[in-house]
Amino acid sequence: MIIKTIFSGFGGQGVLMMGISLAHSAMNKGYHVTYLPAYGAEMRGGIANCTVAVADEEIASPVASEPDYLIAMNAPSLFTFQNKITSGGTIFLNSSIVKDRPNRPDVKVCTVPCVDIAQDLGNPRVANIIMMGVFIKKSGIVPDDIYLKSLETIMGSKKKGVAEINRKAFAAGFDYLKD
Amino acid sequence: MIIKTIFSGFGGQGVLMMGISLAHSAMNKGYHVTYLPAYGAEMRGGIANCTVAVADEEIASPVASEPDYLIAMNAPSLFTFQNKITSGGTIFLNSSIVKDRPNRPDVKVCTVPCVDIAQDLGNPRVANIIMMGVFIKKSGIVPDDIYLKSLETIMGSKKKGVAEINRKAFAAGFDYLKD
Amino acid sequence: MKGSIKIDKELCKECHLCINVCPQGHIIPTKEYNAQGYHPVGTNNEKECTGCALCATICPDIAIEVYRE
Amino acid sequence: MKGSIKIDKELCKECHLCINVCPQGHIIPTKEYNAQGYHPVGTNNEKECTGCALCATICPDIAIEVYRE
Amino acid sequence: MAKKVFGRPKSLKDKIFHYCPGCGHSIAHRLIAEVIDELDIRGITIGVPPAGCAVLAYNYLDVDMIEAPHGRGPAMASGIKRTLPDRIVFSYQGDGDLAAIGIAESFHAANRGENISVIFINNAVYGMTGGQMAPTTILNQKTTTSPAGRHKILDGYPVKVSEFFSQLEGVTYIERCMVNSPTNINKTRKAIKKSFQCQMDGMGFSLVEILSPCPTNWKMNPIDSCKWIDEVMSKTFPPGVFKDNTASVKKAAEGAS
Amino acid sequence: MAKKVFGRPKSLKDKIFHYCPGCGHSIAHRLIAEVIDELDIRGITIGVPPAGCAVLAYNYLDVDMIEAPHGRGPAMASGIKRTLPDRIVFSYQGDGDLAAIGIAESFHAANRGENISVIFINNAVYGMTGGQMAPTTILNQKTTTSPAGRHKILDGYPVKVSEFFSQLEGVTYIERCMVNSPTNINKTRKAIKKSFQCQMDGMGFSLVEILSPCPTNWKMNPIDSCKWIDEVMSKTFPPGVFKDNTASVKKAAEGAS
Amino acid sequence: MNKVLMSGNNIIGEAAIRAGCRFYAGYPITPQNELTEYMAEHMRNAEDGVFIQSESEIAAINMVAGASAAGARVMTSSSSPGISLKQEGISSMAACELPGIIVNIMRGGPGLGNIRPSQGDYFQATRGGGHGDYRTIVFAPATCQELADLTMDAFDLADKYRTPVMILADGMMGQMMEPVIFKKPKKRIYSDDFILKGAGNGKSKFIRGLLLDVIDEEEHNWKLARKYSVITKNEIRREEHQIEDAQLVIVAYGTAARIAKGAIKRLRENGMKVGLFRPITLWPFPELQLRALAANVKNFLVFEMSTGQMLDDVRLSLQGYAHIDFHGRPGGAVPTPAELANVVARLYEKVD
Amino acid sequence: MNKVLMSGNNIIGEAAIRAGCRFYAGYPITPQNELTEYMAEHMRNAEDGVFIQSESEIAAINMVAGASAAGARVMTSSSSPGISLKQEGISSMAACELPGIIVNIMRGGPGLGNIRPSQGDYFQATRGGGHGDYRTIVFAPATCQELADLTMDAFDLADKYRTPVMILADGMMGQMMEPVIFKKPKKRIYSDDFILKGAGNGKSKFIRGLLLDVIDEEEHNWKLARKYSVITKNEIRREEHQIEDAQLVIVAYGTAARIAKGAIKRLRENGMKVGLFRPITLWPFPELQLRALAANVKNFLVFEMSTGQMLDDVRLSLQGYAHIDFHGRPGGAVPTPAELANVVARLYEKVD
Ligand SMILES: Cc1ncc(C[n+]2csc(CCOP(=O)(O)OP(=O)(O)O)c2C)c(N)n1
Ligand SMILES: Cc1ncc(C[n+]2csc(CCOP(=O)(O)OP(=O)(O)O)c2C)c(N)n1
Ligand code: SF4
Ligand code: SF4
Ligand code: SF4
Ligand code: SF4
Ligand code: SF4
Ligand code: SF4
Ligand SMILES: [Mg+2]
Ligand SMILES: [Mg+2]
Repeated sequence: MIIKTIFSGFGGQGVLMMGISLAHSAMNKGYHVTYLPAYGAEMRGGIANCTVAVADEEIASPVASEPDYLIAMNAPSLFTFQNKITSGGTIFLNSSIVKDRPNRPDVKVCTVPCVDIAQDLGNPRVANIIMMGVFIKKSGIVPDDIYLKSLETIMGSKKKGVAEINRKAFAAGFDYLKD
Repeated sequence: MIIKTIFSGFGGQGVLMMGISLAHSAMNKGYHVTYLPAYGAEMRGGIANCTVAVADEEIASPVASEPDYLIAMNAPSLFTFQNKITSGGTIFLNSSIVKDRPNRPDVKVCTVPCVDIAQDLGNPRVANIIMMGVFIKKSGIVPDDIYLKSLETIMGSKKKGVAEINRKAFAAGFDYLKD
Repeated sequence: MKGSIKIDKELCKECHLCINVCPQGHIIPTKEYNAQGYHPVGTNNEKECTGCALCATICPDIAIEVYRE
Repeated sequence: MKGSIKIDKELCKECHLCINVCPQGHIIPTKEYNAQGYHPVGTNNEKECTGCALCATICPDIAIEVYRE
Repeated sequence: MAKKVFGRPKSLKDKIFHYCPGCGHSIAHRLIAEVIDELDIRGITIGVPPAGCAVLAYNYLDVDMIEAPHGRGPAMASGIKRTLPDRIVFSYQGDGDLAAIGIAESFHAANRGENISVIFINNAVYGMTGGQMAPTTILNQKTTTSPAGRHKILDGYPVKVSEFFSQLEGVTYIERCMVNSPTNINKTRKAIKKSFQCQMDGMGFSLVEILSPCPTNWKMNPIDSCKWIDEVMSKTFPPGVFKDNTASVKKAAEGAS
Repeated sequence: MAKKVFGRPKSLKDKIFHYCPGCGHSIAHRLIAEVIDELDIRGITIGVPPAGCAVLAYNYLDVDMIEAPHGRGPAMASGIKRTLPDRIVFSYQGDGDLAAIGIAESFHAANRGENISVIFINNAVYGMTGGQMAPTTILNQKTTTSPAGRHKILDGYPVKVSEFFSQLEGVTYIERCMVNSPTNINKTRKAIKKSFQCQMDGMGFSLVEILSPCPTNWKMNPIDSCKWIDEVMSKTFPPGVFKDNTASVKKAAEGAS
Repeated sequence: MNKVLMSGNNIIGEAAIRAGCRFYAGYPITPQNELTEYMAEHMRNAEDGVFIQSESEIAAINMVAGASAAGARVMTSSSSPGISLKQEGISSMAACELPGIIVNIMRGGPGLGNIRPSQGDYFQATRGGGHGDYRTIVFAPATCQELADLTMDAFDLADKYRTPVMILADGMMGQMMEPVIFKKPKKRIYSDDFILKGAGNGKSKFIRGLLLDVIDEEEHNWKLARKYSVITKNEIRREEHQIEDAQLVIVAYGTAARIAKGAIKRLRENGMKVGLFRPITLWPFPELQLRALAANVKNFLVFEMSTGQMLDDVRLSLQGYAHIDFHGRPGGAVPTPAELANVVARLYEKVD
Repeated sequence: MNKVLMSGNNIIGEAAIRAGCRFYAGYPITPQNELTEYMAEHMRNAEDGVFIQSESEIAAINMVAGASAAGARVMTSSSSPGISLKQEGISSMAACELPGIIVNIMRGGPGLGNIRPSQGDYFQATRGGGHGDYRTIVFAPATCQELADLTMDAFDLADKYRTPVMILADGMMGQMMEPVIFKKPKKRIYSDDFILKGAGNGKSKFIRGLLLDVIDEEEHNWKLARKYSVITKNEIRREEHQIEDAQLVIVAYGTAARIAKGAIKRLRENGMKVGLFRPITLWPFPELQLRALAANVKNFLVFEMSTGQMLDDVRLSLQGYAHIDFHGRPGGAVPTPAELANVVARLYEKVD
C-alpha cells in the first residue's frame, strides 16, 4: 500500500504543517513516510504545497506522479493540481474560499467550509486543523488518537492552550462528515 | 640548424636583457626564435635565467634539453646548468666573479672578466653587454651590426648616451677575444 | 479641500498602512477576497476624504489613486 | 660608552641603512662578495663604536650583533 | 472635474509587486520610478538589481536592467558606467548584499568615486532567504540565525554603512532615510533625486540608505514595523545627511580635465 | 667582558630572509619575534601569513603558522581563535591582501571584534607580484599599473585603513607606525606588543599598520625609501594611535560573562 | 535510538553535531538555509561549539580551514552559486590536506538560476571546480537516513585521508522530511601531527599549499594523486537495485535515483526488467563496478537532473561495452516516476 | 604588418586591443602580471578604452560582465587561484549569455601552489568550474603567433555565440617571447538586441540569469545546450602533426604540445614514427577527429603537465578503440623534449 497526498494553499494557511502532521502520525503508526514541500522561500507570495507519501514498504520516490488525495485550501491549488489526481482519488476543498469545483468526473470531491467552521469556533486560524479532521476520518490513514498525539508533539514547543484549541478544531472536522 | 643558449645570473645582472637582445637580433636576421625566461617574480632573490632558441625552421620546443651555450654570470648559474650543456658546447664564464670552473672535459670554456672590463670602461653595469660582445663574436649566430641595431631598438625608449656606452661595451667584448 | 480615492482592490495586500495614516478615517477593512487572497481595504463614505494623499504615499502597492476637485 | 659590533657578512644585503644611521661612522662599504652576491658592509676601526645599537635596530637582515663593555 | 493628484509613476510597469504586504521595497521602487519620471531619464537609465527580495526589480522598473550576482552590483555598475559614461547607472542593494558578501565591491566602488548611485535598502535582515541575521541586524535582535538575539561578542556589531562610507574620499553624497511614514517617504524621494542629480552632474559616488520595513521577517504587522523603525531601528541607524560634497566636488570637477 | 645587547631574537629561525635589501618586512618579522620573546608566548602563538612577499613568513618565525589564500587571513585567524580561544593568533598582511582582495574579511573580522591581532604592512604597492598599484598607493604615485601615476578619478583614493577601521565598534586598538628609523622601529615594537597584550587580555580586535619600505618596487635605494616614508608617504598616512579602547573594554569584559 | 521526522537540512546539522562537528561557518542561501539556521540554534549549545554566520561563502570556507587546522571537526554549507565562490578555498584545503565537510544543496543554474532541486554541479563536485590537480570525496545521499549516515561517515573519511569531503544533495533532499535514526558516531581517529595548537616547547609547524620549488610541488601533486588512488581503492560505494535479471539499467544518483526507483517499480509491474545502479560516492566513481555490469547488461540509461554530466563518467566506465541513453531534466525540473517510466518503457521496447 | 618580438602576456593584450577590446578589468597575479600591466599602459591610450585594476578577481569578472552588457568588447585575466574565484561570475555570464574573454595563465596548484607553468586547470576550464550546466569555449594556443590569432578569434566567437570564451595558457606561454605578426582583426559582428544602453523611447530590456519558473529555467538550460551543440559542430579546432604514418600519437595541448613536437623531432630522427594530435579548442574537444585517428593508430600517449585531466576526454573520444598511455608532470615541472622522447621511446618499443 502507498498513499500520496498533496496539501496546497496560500502561504499563510498552514498547509505545510498539515503535511508534517500527517507524516508524523503515519510514522508513529509504523509506516514509511516522506514529506516533500514545494519550496518558495526566495520568492514572496505564490502558493505553498507539499506532498506526503505513506506506505507499508520503502518509498521509492517522494514525488507524486498521481496523488491519491488533494487538499486544496484555495482556488489556485485546485487549478494547479486537479489534473494530477489519480482516477478515483479524492479532492478535499476549502469551500469557504473556493467557489469553483473540479472539472473531472472521475474524482470524488469533499467540500469543507473549514474557514467558516473555524470562525464559528472563534478562531479562523485553525481552518487547517479542521480540514485535517475531515481528512483523517475520510482517508483512514491513521487513527485519530495517533494523529492528535503527533499534532501535540509538533505544536509542543508552542504555548499551552493551543493544544486544547487544536483538539477542538480537529474534533469539529472529524465530526463534520457524519457519513 | 637550431641553437639553444641559456643566460643565467643574479637578478640584477641583466641576464634577461641579454637573452632578449639575442632573440631580437636573430629574428631580425630572419631566423625563427624563442625566448623563455625562468620566472621568479613572486620570489625575491635567487638566480634569473632565460633560454633562447634560434633556428632556421619552426622551433618545436622553447625548452632546452641540451643547450649549446651557457652564459654563466655567477657561480650558482654554473653549478645549476653545467651538466645540461650538450657535449661540445661552450660555457661563457663571468670570471670576474666566478672562481670555479666547469667539471666537464667535453665542453669548451670561455672565461671573460666582464665586470673588470666594465669597471675599466668606468661603468660596472655594462658587464652583460661586454659578455654579449664576446658571445656574439664566438657564436657567430648574428653579425655584430644586426645585433647592435637590435640592442638599440630594445634600449630605445631609454635615455640617449646609453646607446653610445653600450656600443663601446659591446666593442670591448667583441674585441676581447683576439683568436 | 475635497478629494477622493480609487482603490485597486486587486493590488491591495491588506497591510492597512493606509488606514493607519489616513487622518480622516476614510479607509476601512473589508471582508472580501481578491485574487491574491487578501482582504482589500475599502472606503468609508461616512468619513470625508480631503485628497491629502497620505494613504497613497505610504501604500506599498500603489493600490490607491488620489483625486482632488 | 664603548661598544663593538659583529657583522655576519653572509646575512648582509648591502642596503647601507646601518651606515646611514651610525652616528659614529663606524660602518663602511666593502668590495668583497658574499654567497648571496652582495658586498657586505664592514667596520672602520678608525671610528669608535659606542654600542648604541642603532645600526642593529634598523638592519633588516639581523646581520649585526652589538656588544657593550 | 476631479484631478488625479497621485497615481502610478510612468516608469513602473503595470505589474503586481511580489513583495509581502507592507514591504519597504515596494515603496522604494515607486520612489525610484517617480524620480526617473521627474528627471525624465527613463531612456538613459540602467539599473542593477541585487540578489535579495528585490531580485525581480526588473519586473517593475521600466528601465534597462541587469541582475548582478549577490553583492556584486557596484562592480557591475562600474563596468556599465565606465562603458557608457553618459547613462545614469544605479545599483539597488539590500543590507546583506551591500554590507556582507558585497562589502568589498561597495567599498571600492565608493573609494574609486564611481559616478553611480547606490540605493541601499536596510531592513536589518536577509529578507529573501527567510530572515537571517544581516550585518545591519541590531544588537539583541532575534533572527533565524541569531535565535537568542544578536550578540555583540559572538556576532559583532550592526554595520553603519552611511557613517562608514562617508569616511571615504571618493564619496560625494550619502543620506540615510526611512520609508515608514508619508513624511519620511517624501524625504527619501528627495534624497534619491539628489543622488541621481549628483550623478547627472558628474559629481561621483552617492548612496541613499533607506530604513525599510520587512514585516514578514520581523514577525510584526506592517504598522508595528513602521513604528519599530521609529522607535528602535533608527536609534542604531539615525537618519540624516552624512556627507554632502556636491557643492565642492562640482567646483573641482569643473577645474579637472 | 663584552655583553651582547642586540642579537637575533629566539623566536626567529636561523634562516636568511628572502626579502630584498632594505625591505621593511624583514624588520617587521624581527619585531614580532622580539615581542613573542618578550611576552614569552612562542609556544601558544599561531600566525597566519598572507599571499604577498611575506608568504614565506613561516620560514622565519618559529611559531605555528598556516598560510591563508590571498586576503583571507582574518577569516582563517577567526576560525583558529574561536577554536583555540587561549592561543595568541595573529594575521600578517600586506596592503593588497588586507585592503583590496581581503577587505571584506578584514572588515568583518574587525567588526565582529575577533580577539586577534592584525599586523598590516603598508608598502603602498603589491610587492610580491612586481609593484602594481595597491589600495594604499598614494595619489600620483607611479606603479606598473598606474604608469602615469595614481589618478584619483580613474583609480580612486589611497585607502586609510587605520582611520577607517577605527570607526568600527568591534575594534579595540589601532596604531599606525613606521619602520624607517631606529626610533620608529622601537615605537613599532611597542605597538605590536600592545596589540598582542590586548589579545592576551581578551580585549578584542587590534591592528598595527606599519609603513614599510619596498625599495625594489619604489625604484629607490633603501635609504631614500626610508626618507620617502618620512617626507611623502606619511603625509597621506600619518602615524599615531587611531583608537585605543583597551582601558574601557577591559572594564566591560570584566562585567560580561 | 528514536526515529524522528526531520528535514534533510536539519538532519545534516544534527548528524554533524553528533559526529563531533564543533565549528560551522556559513552564509545563507536557499535551499540550504535550514541547515545554517539549525547550526545557529544548536551549535552554540553544543559544548565548545562555534557557529559563525560569515560575511560570505569565501570567508566561511577559510574560517573552516582555520578551525580545521586548529583541530576542530568542521563543516560549511551552501548551494550552487555559493559553492562556486568556495572553489579557491576548497582547492586550498585540498592542497593543505585539511579535513572538512562541504555541503552543497544544489539548485538550478547556471548563474542565479532558481531554487529548485537540480544536479547541475556534478562536474564541479567531481572534477574539482577549483584549480589544480585535486579531488574531494563526494557523497550523494538519496534518502534522509543516508543523509544522516553519510554525514557522519564524511567526518571520519575527512580525518582519515585529511581531505575535504563534499556532501552533494539537492533542494529536494534538503527540504524533504523522512523518519531517521541517528547511528552512534564512531570515535574520532586522526593523527594530530599536522594540527596547529601552538608549538609549546617543541618544534613549530606550518601548513601551506605554496611550494615554490617545482620538485616539491610536483612531489606534492603525486603524493595527493597517490592518496586519491588509495581512496579510489577503498572508499567506493554504490547501490545496485534489482539488477540481477535487468535488461536495462538506469544509472542515477541522489534524488534522480529515487525517482528512478519509483519508475522501476511501475516498469516491473508491467513486466519490464529494469534495474538501478546508484553511485553513492560520485568521486571516486564506481567505475569498475559499473563496467562489471556490462557483462550482462547491454543497455543503460543515464538519468540526471542536468543536461548530462555524470554521463561522462558512465561513458568512461562502460568504455563502449554497452549502449548508453540519456534522459535529463535540468533547471530545477523534477520529473515524476511516471514520466521517467514512460521514457524507459520506450527505450525498453527497442531493447527487446 | 611587422614582425615583433613580444611576450605572450603582452601579445594577448595587444591582440585584444587591436580586436577592439575596450574594457579590461583585472587583479595582479603571477604569471600573468605583464598582461594586466600592458593593459594599464595601453588601454587608457586606446580611444574609449577603460582599464580598471579591480579590488579582486571577483570584482573584475563582474565589472567585465557589466561592461559587456553595455556593449563593450571585454576581457579579464588571471591565473589559477584567481580563476577559481571567478567561477560564480563565469557561470553567471554564461547564464546571462554575455560575451567576454577570460584569460587563464595557469600556474602550479592546487592552492597557492607555485608560479611555474602547469596545466592543472583543464577540468575547471572545460567542465565549467562554476555551478550549473554551462560551458565556455576554451582555446589552448601553443605558440605566440597562435596566442595573437586566437585572442582575436576569441572575441569574434564570444560575440557570435554570446558566450564567455576562455584562453587557457600557462606561465611559459605568458612569459615566453616569439616573433609575432598581428593579423587584421575582423569587423565586429554581433546583434545588439540584448545590449543595454538605456531604453530610449523604446521598450526597456533586462538581462538575468534568475529564472524562478522551472519551465523557463529548464528551457533556458536546453537553449544553452543547443547552443553548445552548434558550437561543437562548428568551432572545433585541432592540429595534426606527422600523423600520416604514425604508429603512436601523442595527444597534448599548449606548452605540452610544443615539448611533444620537440620530442617527436628527436624520435623521428631515430626512426620512430610518432605523431601529435593537438586540440586547439579544449572545449569543444575534437572528439570525433581524434576517434577517426584510431582507425589507423592503436597507441596513444596523453601528455599533460598535470596528473591527468584531458586524459578523460581522450578516453571518452577513443572509447576503447585504442590503447592509451599517460605521462604527466604536474606542479610546474616542464620536462624537456629529450625527457619526453625517452618516455615515448620506451612505449614505442612495446608498440612494435
Ligand atoms: C553567492 C550567493 N550567496 C547567497 C545567495 C543567497 N541570497 C540571496 S539574497 C540574500 C540576502 C538577502 O538579504 P539582503 O541583501 O539584505 O536583501 P533583502 O532580501 O533583505 O532585501 C542571500 C544570502 C545568493 N543568491 N548568492
Ligand atoms: C587569489 C589570488 N589573487 C592574486 C594573487 C597574487 N598575489 C599574491 S600576493 C599579491 C599582492 C601582494 O601585495 P601586498 O598584499 O601589498 O603584499 P606585499 O607583497 O606588498 O607585502 C597578489 C596580487 C594570489 N596569490 N591569489
Ligand atoms: S487622501 Fe488623505 S484623506 Fe483621503 S483617504 Fe487618503 S489619507 Fe485619507
Ligand atoms: S496601503 Fe495599499 S496595500 Fe496596504 S491596505 Fe492600504 S491600499 Fe491595501
Ligand atoms: S643594515 Fe644590515 S643588511 Fe643593510 S648593509 Fe647594514 S649590515 Fe648589511
Ligand atoms: S652600535 Fe651604534 S655606534 Fe656602533 S656601529 Fe652600530 S650604530 Fe654605530
Ligand atoms: S521578506 Fe521582507 S523584504 Fe522581502 S518582500 Fe517580504 S517584507 Fe519585503
Ligand atoms: S618586493 Fe618590496 S616588499 Fe617585497 S621583498 Fe622586495 S622590497 Fe620587500
Ligand atoms: Mg536585507
Ligand atoms: Mg604591499
